[in-house]
Amino acid sequence: MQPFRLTEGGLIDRSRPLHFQFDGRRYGGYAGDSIASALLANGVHLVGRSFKYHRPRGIVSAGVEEPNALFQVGYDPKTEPNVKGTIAELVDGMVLQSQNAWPSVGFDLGSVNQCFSRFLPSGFYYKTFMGPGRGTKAWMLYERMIRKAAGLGNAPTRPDPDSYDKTFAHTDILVVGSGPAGLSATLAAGRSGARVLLVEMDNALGGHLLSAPGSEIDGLSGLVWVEKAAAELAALPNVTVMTRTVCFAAYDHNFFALWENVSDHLTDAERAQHQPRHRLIKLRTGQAIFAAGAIERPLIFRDNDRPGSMLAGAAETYLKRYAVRAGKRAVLVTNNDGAYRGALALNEAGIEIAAIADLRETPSGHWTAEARERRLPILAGQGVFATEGSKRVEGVRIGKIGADGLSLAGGEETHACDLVLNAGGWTPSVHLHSQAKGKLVWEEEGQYFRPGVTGQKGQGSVGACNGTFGLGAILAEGHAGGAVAAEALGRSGPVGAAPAAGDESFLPLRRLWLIPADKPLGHQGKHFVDQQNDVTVADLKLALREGYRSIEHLKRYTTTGMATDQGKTSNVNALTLVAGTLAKPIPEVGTTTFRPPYTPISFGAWMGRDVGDLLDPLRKTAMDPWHEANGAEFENVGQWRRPWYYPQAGESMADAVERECRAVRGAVGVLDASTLGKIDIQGPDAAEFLDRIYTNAWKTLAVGRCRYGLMLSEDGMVMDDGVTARLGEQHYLMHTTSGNAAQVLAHLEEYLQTEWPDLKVFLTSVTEQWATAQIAGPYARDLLAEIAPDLYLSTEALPHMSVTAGKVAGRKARIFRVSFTGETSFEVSVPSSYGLGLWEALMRAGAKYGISPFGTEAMHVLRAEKGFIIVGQETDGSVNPHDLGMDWIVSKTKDFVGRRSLSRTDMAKPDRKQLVGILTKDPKNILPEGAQLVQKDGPERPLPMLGHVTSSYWSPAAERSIAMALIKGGRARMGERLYAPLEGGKTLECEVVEPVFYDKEGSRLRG
Amino acid sequence: MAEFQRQGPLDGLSLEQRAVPDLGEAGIGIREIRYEGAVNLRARRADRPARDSLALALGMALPETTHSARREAQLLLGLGPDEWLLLCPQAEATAESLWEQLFESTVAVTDVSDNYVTLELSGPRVRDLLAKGVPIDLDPTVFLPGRCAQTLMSKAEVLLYRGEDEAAERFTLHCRPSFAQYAFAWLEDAAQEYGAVILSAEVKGAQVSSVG
Amino acid sequence: MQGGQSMKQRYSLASLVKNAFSHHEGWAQALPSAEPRESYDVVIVGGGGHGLATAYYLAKELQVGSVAVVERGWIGGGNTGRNTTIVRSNYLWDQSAALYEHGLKLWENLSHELNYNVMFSQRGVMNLAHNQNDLRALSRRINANRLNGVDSEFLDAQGVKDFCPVIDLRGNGRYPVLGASLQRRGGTARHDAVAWGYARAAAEYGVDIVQTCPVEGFEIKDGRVTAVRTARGRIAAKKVGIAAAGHSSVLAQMAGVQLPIQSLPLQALVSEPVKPIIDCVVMSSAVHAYVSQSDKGELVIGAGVDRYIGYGQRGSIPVTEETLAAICELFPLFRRLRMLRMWGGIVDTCPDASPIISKTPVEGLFINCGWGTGGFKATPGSGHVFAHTIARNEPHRLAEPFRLDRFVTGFTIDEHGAAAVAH
Amino acid sequence: MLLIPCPYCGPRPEIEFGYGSEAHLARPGAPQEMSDEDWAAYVYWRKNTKGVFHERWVHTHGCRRWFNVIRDTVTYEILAAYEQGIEPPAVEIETYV
Repeated sequence: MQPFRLTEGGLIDRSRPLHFQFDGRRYGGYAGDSIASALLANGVHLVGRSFKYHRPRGIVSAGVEEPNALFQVGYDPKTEPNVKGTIAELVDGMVLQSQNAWPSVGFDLGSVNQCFSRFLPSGFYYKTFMGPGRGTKAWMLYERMIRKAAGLGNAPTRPDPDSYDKTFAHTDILVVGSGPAGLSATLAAGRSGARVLLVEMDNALGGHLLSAPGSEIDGLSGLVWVEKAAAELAALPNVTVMTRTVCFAAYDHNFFALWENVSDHLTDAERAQHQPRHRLIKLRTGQAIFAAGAIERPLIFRDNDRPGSMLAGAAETYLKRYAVRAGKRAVLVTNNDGAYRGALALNEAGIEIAAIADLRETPSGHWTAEARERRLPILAGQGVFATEGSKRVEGVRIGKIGADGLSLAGGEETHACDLVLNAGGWTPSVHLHSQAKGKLVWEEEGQYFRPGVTGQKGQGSVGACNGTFGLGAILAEGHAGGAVAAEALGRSGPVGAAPAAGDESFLPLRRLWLIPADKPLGHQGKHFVDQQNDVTVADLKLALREGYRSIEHLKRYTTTGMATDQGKTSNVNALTLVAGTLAKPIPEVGTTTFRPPYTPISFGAWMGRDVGDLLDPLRKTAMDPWHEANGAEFENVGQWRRPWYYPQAGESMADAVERECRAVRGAVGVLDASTLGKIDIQGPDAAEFLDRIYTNAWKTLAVGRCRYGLMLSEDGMVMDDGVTARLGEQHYLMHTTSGNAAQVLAHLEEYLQTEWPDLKVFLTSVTEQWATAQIAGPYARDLLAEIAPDLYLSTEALPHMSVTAGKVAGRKARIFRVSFTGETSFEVSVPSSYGLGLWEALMRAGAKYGISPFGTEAMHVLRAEKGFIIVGQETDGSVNPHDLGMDWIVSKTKDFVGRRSLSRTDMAKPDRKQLVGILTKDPKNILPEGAQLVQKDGPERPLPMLGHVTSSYWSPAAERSIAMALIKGGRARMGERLYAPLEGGKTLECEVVEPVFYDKEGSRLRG
Repeated sequence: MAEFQRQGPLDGLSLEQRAVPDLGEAGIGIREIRYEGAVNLRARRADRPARDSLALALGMALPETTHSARREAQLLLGLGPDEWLLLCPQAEATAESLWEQLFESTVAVTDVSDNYVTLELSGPRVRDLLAKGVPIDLDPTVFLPGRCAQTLMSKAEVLLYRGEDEAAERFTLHCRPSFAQYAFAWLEDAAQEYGAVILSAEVKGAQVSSVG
Repeated sequence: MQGGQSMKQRYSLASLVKNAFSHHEGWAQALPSAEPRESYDVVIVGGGGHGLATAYYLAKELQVGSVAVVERGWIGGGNTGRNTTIVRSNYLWDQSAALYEHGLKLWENLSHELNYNVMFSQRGVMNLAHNQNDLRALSRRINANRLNGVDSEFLDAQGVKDFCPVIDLRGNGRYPVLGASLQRRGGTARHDAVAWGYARAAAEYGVDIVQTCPVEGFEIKDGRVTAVRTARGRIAAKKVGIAAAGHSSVLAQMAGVQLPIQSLPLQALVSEPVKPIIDCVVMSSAVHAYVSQSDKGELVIGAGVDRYIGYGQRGSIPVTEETLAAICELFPLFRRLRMLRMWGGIVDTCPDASPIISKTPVEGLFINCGWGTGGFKATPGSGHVFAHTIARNEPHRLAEPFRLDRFVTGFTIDEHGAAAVAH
Repeated sequence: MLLIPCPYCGPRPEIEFGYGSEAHLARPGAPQEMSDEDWAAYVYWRKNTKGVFHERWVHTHGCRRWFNVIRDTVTYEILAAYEQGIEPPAVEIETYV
């Protein structure tokens, strides 16, 4: 039983009845209903309470501009707050709750705020809540209460089970909106042969024609014409039509963001498997045609927010599209001719029109004339200045409006009614044009902004969003827009003739929106400008008095236009009020920025598939399956995951790391070094290039030998390090740190291409061509010899810092004799598809030597024992080679990137932080990495700090803790006592030492 | 000495066990191309003799960036103004032979066979699938048969190639091995709504090393 | 209209009640708007938070004579009104920590100082760590903060969950939360109110605030600035301070001063309002995401900067996508919420990610710029030390390290800090 | 998302590119002979133009080539793209304050 539903007509499917609940009560609707239309069909107008004053609120519109009809939809975790009932489609079984009301929307305790409303003018919180007392305590106490009261609906409390999607798309011509202008444009553009995408946010094509099906186009009724157009478009293979898709943001270079509602209108059962909920579409187009229509502008009168007060066009939409009567007895208040059409339609459907209060002294126009013919009661020069009733309009007060529009001229009367149709003209939806940085032009006659010069090439607006309101003109403009866009792309196919129709617009209008009442503003009742944020005319006037005069100040101070409807019905009214109050022309007051999105867009769609494992690639090496199968703990290094350590049953991390270290020092260990960056450098000028990139000299390096290199940024700070090998006369292989591989290649290419294009050098990333196992320890050579019997591995044949090529287990391999651990060490690289095989072979052959795999943690300990740095740990972009005590690697005779910066005055000061070793007084204490060191501990703050611990470990070789630190003037402090005051109050005493803790002579790694 | 079984990053997914013989009703088919050889080739743009020698050695004119050339089983992709990728069955031997022929020229020849994992994507929804992550226009009238592009697929760098067979709508996608698991997971996830099947892998190179 | 006269109206609950009974018609002008005079002792270019604060302290504490602020648009309309309102002082380097902590101390009494509620809410700021390198950097910063007298503590993963229950610690494994630093004294403030409060208070001390007055050039005689040329005429000035984030280079160029600045777009966005769900500030620099919830109920989310120079106050879509993907991953509950509004600002970034508060090669011309994404939190501190620098013609002790010539001598203060990953 | 005309690969979306800021800054030939001020100017001082700006981009995820672009930093409109090492084409200069 839907008491306000007509028995026939409308675009609903009466064969598909749906059921839903609102605030615990069950109702019925039909497929094709919006939430709002279904509620109205059941006579429900009171749908929520307002944000600040908790005033009862009803459905105002039938579209995205809706300020009031917001619902909490569904159950946790699929619940969704702030759903606009005017655009959300009714789904069978839907569960709706009103917002901002407790215990119920009918009896809401929060409505007590209305009694205090006089104390809550806009911006009141800037003036109060500061004390008592200094500091922020008092405010935070008030804030707690304010926060509880604020907010609209509730977020889910459990993770969202739905999935979302994103896609790129490309087209030649984008048409936004499928009203008469958009359809006409799409037909013309589509016929030309160009690729066209038409997007419509509604679930059906037609736009305004869905609400005004009686319009006649090319001799057909509006809806029949839409059907015919849709059929023609469907037959064109170059045209794509998408409904339930809103173009919500214009970016640069004709790039647009679209949001497709894929399945919100479906029940769980109707939804196909794996169907996402929403899809973000990132579209590039050659040309864009905006045909977004217009939004009806409300008039402002006292208590204009009472349920039952509705935009006139919305009432027409509910009637024609949804076959719903929004009331029984209506009063229309208008300042223009266009709104009469709705009144006529309502009247025809059996709704009594109690009065038409027309602000115009001499109402005229196409529809006005028809209303006269039909003998509707027109009250010329009169306006509704107040509503009466409590939770629903019960009547309106109508009076004569003075010629100045600022006061009543008597004749006040009360008219009983349950529906007020509010009509203040139309505002073009210029959002996309404006987002794309197009200019706006103020149109005096219709009192609206319309698009001026576009901000980007290949864009245009047609139809109502361009300020064109007669149907015939709209169709013609749309057609021309489509044809022009096609032509701009060089599409010459015939575009056909423009559709024809009559040309009535909503004009003429009287330029009056704030209807004067019988009491001064703010003295009785409220005149709302922004219903959702509870901003009144008095609030705006107060803000202006207080000096918040820029329209942006006014918005921010009063919050007008900042609600979830983004000011679609309030912004122009606010502007008009400001201009009137300041006695300035509107263009001088300015317009507010149209910020994207056009309508709120789910975060889920922005996320799309970039969730879980797909958030960011996790890069794995060829040997990774072995690490995983053998219980490695991993750490993430940039995008790579690397084995951190390999715990055996019952082992702690410290145990495992110690065991791995001992294996390397005493037997043999193997590390997966595949993640190290590898750059293949070829060409006759390769050595010269390396000379310019690295701090040290390269031309002298013999073929078959390796050299350690340090690379600086142009500011003289250490950027990367690594070993580079000379593979041939004109052929080098550079190793970089794992995390910096891409950055280093980019750095090299930048200098090569932009600074030294004359150098004949080619760079190729081969990081992933090779998988690398680092074999380290006293038995490293024996182990390698087993799987590479053909290789000469003696120190004479392959000394420390040399390279050879050969076969390892039958495959082409490269063997580098380098060491980062201080032990005899070989890095064996094979093509990466053989990496796992190599690793497994090493583990098998190494069993008899007591082999252990070792992870990054043991590697860190081993290198720290030797005093080797790790870029990114001992350095942080503020450390130069001198600071690291690495002057030995800095050439004094050639230029290289960053050299000049090293001689700046602050770069060589003795009090710069320098790398030193640190030993705790108690060898068992391990300093936390990141601990700060001071000369003298004390309670004062700030306490002067000398520097921080960069690396710190338990050293199995030294059998004590060891650390490295960057300390002010560190090298001059050898032997000094320092202190590390730790979190929790403990302070560790320590001593500054040389940063080498093991095999200072380096005999082991050369052995 | 034991043999080395070659391993790819997708081997842990047991794709062969899931493989079906043909596309059937599915919207997407994903096939791994295993162990195709690849050789990266470089010659400076201004170095006319080097380019001529390279073209001569290859027996193909050097294609412009994003274009390709084919000679029997060898496919040459234009990666940049001075860079090409030769896809071929015997990369190591081919690279060595090219190197010998071009010894006098200022070129670079680098065997990068293991630098890529290759997937072949087919099926009626293949463009829709790729569009979810690839930002360039793949419309059949824009991305023509035989064209290639180095671009992104979501967060992975890919080299995309559209097969010469216009009707087949087949794309090959090359990515770095360490990104292969990500790329595959991404493709499977994105393809779910179209229905995706795994097709039997095509093996283009040796699976096992010769015994030492 | 001259501000000043009727301004001595104190804001309090009592004044609110009193005005309620006169329909709020008795409120005095809070935001003054002055016509420019012919000359001032000091002209501040830029009517954002930093410029207004500078003028306020110049007039209130330093008695420099006449002061004007000239603003090309409306006050607070640049980055002051476009940021994500985070206030904290837990910076790594001593110099930065001292500067921002100075600011934080001023924040704590700012509402009282200005008699304008700037809503500074010390709800706590967490910086998340997602890997070992993050943890190491966190520990270093926390230790430095503590010894510098900046409150800072380490939270392990469970501590993070306790402090902010809606975080998904696992981040589905890809970005697990391993710990966080927490500065309890950090929080958020109402950004617009800061500009308005400083403007109202500065005007009380006689500062002229001139809006819609773009600067077109400077007059420089014998290496000394003598006047500012504006669209509303010439204004003679003994000293000029530039605090015009987003246009620092453009203005400096007019005086022939070169800067190491790049102006990049920075995007931010808010969700629709919902009931309280997150009661602190969460920052993750690894995934470029910053989130808090405003008193109105909107989630306020900051993104990373776009990489290219842009004066268009707008950025590109990938930045937003990446930020929201990270947010949805850390907070899976947020996926069903909706973005209400997004916008861009222009941030002036220095190569070392630290600001410049400095004299310039032009005598009498001072510059305050290069705050990158971190300017809002510094507003009171920045204004305070800049005012001293201008008034005394020598750098304030805390501003000294942030001089322009540090790029010549090499004393850069690299707050990118231990962000690098290697090995 | 900007559409950047790579001189080699054609127009491609911004996400494929890296940014290199001011173009036509040649690295000095003899840095050691420069004053600290001149060196700082090379390393740090940047034009940061509001308006028509000559800048460098690199096709990071494409052909990896660097090239120059003339772009209006206010409208973001790209007026020209050209290869490294050649003179910039003439374009109309829009100025902003």
